[in-house]
Amino acid sequence: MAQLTYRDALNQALVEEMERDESVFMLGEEVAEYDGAYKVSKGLLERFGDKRIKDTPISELGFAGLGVGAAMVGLRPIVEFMTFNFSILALDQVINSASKMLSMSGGQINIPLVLRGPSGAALQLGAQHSQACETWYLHAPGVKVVTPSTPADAKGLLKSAIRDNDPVAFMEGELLYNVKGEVPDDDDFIIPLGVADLKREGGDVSIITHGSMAHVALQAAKQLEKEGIEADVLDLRSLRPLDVDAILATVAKTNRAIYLEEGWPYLGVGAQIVSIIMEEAFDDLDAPVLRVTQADIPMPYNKKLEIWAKPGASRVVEACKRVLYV
Amino acid sequence: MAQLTYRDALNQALVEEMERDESVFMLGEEVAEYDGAYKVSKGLLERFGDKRIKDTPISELGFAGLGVGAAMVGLRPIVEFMTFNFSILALDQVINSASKMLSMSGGQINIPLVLRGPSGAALQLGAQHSQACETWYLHAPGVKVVTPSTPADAKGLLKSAIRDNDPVAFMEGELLYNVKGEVPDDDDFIIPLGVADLKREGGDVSIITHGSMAHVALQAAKQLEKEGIEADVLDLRSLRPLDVDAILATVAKTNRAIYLEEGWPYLGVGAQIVSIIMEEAFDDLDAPVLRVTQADIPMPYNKKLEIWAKPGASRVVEACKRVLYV
Amino acid sequence: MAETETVAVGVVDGGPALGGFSKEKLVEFLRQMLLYRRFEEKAEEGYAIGKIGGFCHLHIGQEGAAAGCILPLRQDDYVISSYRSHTQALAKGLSPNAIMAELYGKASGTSGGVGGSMHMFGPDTGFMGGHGIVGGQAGLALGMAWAIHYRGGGQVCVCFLGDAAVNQGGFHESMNMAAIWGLPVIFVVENNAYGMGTKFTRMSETEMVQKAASHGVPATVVNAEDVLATYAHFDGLIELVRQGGGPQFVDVECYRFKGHSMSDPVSGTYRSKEEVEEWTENSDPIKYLRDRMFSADLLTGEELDAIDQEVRGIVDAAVEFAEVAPEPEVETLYKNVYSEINPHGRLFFDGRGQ
Amino acid sequence: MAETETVAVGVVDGGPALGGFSKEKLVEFLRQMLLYRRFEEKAEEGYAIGKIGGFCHLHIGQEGAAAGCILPLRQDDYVISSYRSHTQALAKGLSPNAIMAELYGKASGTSGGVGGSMHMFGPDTGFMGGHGIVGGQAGLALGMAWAIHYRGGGQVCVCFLGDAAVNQGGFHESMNMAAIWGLPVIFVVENNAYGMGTKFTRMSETEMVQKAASHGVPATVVNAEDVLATYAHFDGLIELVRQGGGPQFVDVECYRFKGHSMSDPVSGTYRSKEEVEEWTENSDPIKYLRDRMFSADLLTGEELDAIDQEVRGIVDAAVEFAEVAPEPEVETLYKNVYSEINPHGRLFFDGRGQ
Ligand SMILES: Cc1ncc(C[n+]2csc(CCOP(=O)(O)OP(=O)(O)O)c2C)c(N)n1
Ligand SMILES: Cc1ncc(C[n+]2csc(CCOP(=O)(O)OP(=O)(O)O)c2C)c(N)n1
Ligand SMILES: [Mg+2]
Ligand SMILES: [Mg+2]
Repeated sequence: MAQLTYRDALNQALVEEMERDESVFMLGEEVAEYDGAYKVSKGLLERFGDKRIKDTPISELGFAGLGVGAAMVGLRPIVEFMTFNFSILALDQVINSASKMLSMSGGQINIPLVLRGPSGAALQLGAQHSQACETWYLHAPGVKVVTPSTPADAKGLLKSAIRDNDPVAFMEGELLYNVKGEVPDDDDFIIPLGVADLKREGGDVSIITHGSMAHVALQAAKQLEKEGIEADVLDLRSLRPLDVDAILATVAKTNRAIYLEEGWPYLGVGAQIVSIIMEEAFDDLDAPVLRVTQADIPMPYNKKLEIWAKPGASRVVEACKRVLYV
Repeated sequence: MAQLTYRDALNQALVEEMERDESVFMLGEEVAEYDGAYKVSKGLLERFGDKRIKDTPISELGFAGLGVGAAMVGLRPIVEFMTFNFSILALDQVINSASKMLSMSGGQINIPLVLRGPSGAALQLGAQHSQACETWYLHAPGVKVVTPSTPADAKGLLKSAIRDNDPVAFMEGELLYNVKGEVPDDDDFIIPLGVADLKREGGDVSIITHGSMAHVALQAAKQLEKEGIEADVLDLRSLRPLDVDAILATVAKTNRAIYLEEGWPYLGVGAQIVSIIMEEAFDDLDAPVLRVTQADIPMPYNKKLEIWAKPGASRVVEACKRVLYV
Repeated sequence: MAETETVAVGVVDGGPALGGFSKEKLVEFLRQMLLYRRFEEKAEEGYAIGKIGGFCHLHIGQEGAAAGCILPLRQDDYVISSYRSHTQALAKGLSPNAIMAELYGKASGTSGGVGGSMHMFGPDTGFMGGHGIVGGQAGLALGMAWAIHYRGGGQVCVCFLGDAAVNQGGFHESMNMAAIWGLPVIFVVENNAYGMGTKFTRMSETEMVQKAASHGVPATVVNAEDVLATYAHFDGLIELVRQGGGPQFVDVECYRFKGHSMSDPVSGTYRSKEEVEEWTENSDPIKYLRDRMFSADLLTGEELDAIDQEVRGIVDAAVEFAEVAPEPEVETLYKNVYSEINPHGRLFFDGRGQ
Repeated sequence: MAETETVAVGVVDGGPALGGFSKEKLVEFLRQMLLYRRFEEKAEEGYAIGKIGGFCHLHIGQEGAAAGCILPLRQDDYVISSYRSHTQALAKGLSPNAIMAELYGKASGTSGGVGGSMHMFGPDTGFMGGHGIVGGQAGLALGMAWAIHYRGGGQVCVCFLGDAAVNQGGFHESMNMAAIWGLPVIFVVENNAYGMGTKFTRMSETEMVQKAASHGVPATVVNAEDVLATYAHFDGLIELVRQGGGPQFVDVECYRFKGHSMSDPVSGTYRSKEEVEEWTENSDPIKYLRDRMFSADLLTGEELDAIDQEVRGIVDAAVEFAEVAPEPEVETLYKNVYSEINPHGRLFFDGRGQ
């Protein structure tokens, strides 16, 4: 196994899938000549030429529409949003075209499309550039949503997403690109969508999470360990399809759970997970399931306030203790 | 008290508030010469002239931006979306401008803006025209969301929304415009945002809901009554601010609750309500809180399928019985 | 009203002709437009008696556009349109039966009864749908044109839009990208002068061809009352685009004889009865062609009747087909949300689709 | 490079002048642009040492635009801009102290330390913010211009955009509405030829003035290397707009001497070192004015040094102010999400803001 950064793992996935299938191409702002704003597409222009890696104007709605249209007739476009914050401009084509096309057409036209880019806050980018965008993509049926937390997950899941025949919103962590980890060398290493990953085992409490927060969850679990509390850390990896079995299994084991996420609380992902646990595992619960989220405010620029507003390990520890009544 | 349709109640609210405050104006597609696609603005052009009631081109993003910009410098715009389905095109100006302006500017620039129009399914309009749009507007802090179910609520809440100093998404029921009800004659009749309305009292089970589904909830309650089951029907009326006290009170009384809504389940409003009950009233619950929602599919055109896909009274009755274990 | 001068009487392939078209071709144009007209009339009827529901937008009066623009296309060319698309679907070769069945919400409809009037699809014939968000199809057309360009085929993509759609930002973004990448797409505005109750000229200071041209997309105007001129115009443009000439924009002038949708009165607040009557009388593309053919002795009253009988028969049969066609099953709904049900994880969250 | 011919030496108000401007005015232009330059240099320094974070976009090289366009405005006129807006905020009268404090994230900053470089606000001076979504401010400017029109005041709204923003659909929608309603807004593109690493000409087949004009908005070009020409141009346009002449569009040519933001190298993948050097050497608006004033005997080396000393003093003081300014309090965050906390119901759902 190779040690790779999350960025390079994504890059490998792109290269391998573009080699594998000529109908795969990628477009977006600065993806070609500039190698990508976050350098995820480094070297692709040289390797694949400017038909398969295409720089676009700043026209999110238009080029997302291009992706959907190209997918309607059988190509497998990858649309990079420089960050998902800007994709709100394109949401109409996601919600009203991509997610409904197969259904509206009576099953005739599927949309094998990947929409990818960083989502969530980086460092001090302020209110308009620091949003976790899962909710916008999860509410309407017809789109799949994937949020890898490690280099291996990034590679294995991106390859799955590209091969998937439906629209997949693939949300990367803006702060994860430099994170390193082991990635299997196998050219055909893929991770199926819909399988959660128990990133740590412990029997006392379940920390369920997704995306970059998996790292915060593991930090919190370490702190809890010092106090003799063993936490399961369940990284959902894919939010639709959602590994409900894995959620129910960890809850059945620990009887106490919290949901940790990067975004806002009102209709954050955790609200759905809590509801599922309520509906399907009520009797397993020894305590209410609590949520740890971003503060319910637009992200502030000031460094200290930003740290305060983001969900950190100490708040996770605190929530775990609350559901353990200690 | 006068018997008014929901449409006329909204019309009265508009007239009264425009009379009251010169800084109030309304724009949108077909609002002026055509009296509004759903005739909510009937007669306003004649009464207020074409500066205060303005027809726009089909440019949702642009004219929503106009609303936000005009509000930045002190006007009180009302932006009509012909339906909220089309407002996804404008969502960027709602999420990235309106909801964050006060915060980003350090408290200097507030946005007294109303975004209104019908939301949710009417009859056989198919996938792109039949969406309940609450979730898109609720996730980000900075916007208020109001969903009146009766003519009186429509009038009283719209007047409050117009006087409110923050952005308010005011979602009307496309199928409610012809519904009649008593509306107080008082020119200054207003209903404050954030107060739920217990539309029916009963001690056995709580049906919590909002918007047009309040009528379905009342129907279900009638059916339950025949079987000797008495339901509280709590109409939230406003989803942000949210009357959490009223939710907790009905749950404390009945110990059993369901959430009924028009939209999809994954991160539908109910997910948040269930989470709040989980977090704050876990010990009150004798059964899990269940949700009744639209089928998790794009809305079909076919009449029978559409009826099947929409949440109806019989499914509410069934859910109530499930939480009552009968 | 179209200029009559554009239609020259002459001889083609040894036979009498009009505007360079043989009698056979002329009859086909007439037959097509009559089929569209009769079909839409039946749809109107079906709506009136409650067999058809939802929003239903007719093409009556605008038949010259679909015929003139789509008939010169190849089967493997793509056409995409708005919620107003019955006649375009017919022109591109979808069966009247399937279209009517779709209006009736039946399983044998073009979209299995799930799409309705606004969402007809026939990918096998290159008809890529009926779309309900004004201007949304411009982005999709861009993508289909991109795919043609990407694969190097000689296909063309035609995107129908209403006149009001040129005020949508996404339209401009799409025009710009089509221009910079030289994509094989023709943006066709069926310019019926109104977007619902709003006259185009109230919402634009300039002509729409100016806006298109400003992105570097060559833009022309044609009047669809004259299907011959319209056909000839598109025939030329399509060839140009097919040869790699890049995108085109066409402002196709026409007039909608009916209300915007079935719930909108034909005349009233935004246009007078007189205005509608004037257009209906004097700018009917079917009458226009019929009269030209009569004067050129290329059509007799009997021939016309026979054609009309034939298309009426087709439309009646479509109604019969739709009447008896089966309703779609609930189960199909969940099959058509995702094409790929991943082996792991849950995709539906209502407890009904598992 | 600007044409030197546009600057004519002459006499104004009895004194020597250049391009019709008195010495006093010329010194003010020079002083302003030097202030912008020194301010941005300090911001660059502050970023390098970690006092400033996030994205930080500088105006170095583009000073002629803010000076030429904003100085002719009245205090009650509105200016709105993108994430690249430090010098526009300075020009509109925000204090250097508050701007620097904002960059430092301090409570005395223009936005209480919550906005940062991209979100400066000064409604008291008519500076309506720094906005981060490319093109988003066009819609907001439209609304402010609407408000002016609605109230009947004689104000003007100026909307700064980058060249890449003209490819956003919302920009076109806004231009169209400004045109049909004749609103008092000037869309000003600071055309530095690149949107991040993308040259404008790669993403547009046509000149941007063509696109603006296609909506019915009169469109002109001016070169901001020459602040005098730029000022004169805007002074005239602003008056025109103020008198009710409707919207205007101006393509203001300039060049960015630094990287797109602090994380983008000055040259490299998308432009060569030579290109940047050529522009920096030969198209610096400050050098340009300085040299013209020297040649016209309207400035001495000592005078220039004195001005530079003065503005350096202002900027140093701003840094000192920012250094010692207090950090914002957590409590203010929740106060500024809603201006009206309704007496009933809950607005925040994280359990921390109640
Ligand atoms: C984005 C969006 N906004 C509004 C509507 C509602 N609407 C449907 S059709 C229409 C008028 C469109 O007019 P035009 O483009 O001229 O096409 P026509 O109906 O005349 O064929 C409007 C406003 C919509 N479907 N989509
Ligand atoms: C909608 C949107 N898409 C993408 C971005 C990322 N982005 C920030 S600045 C920029 C380039 C803008 O260039 P231009 O408009 O020329 O302005 P300049 O930076 O040159 O002043 C991009 C792509 C964004 N902020 N908003
Ligand atoms: Mg029209
Ligand atoms: Mg630029």
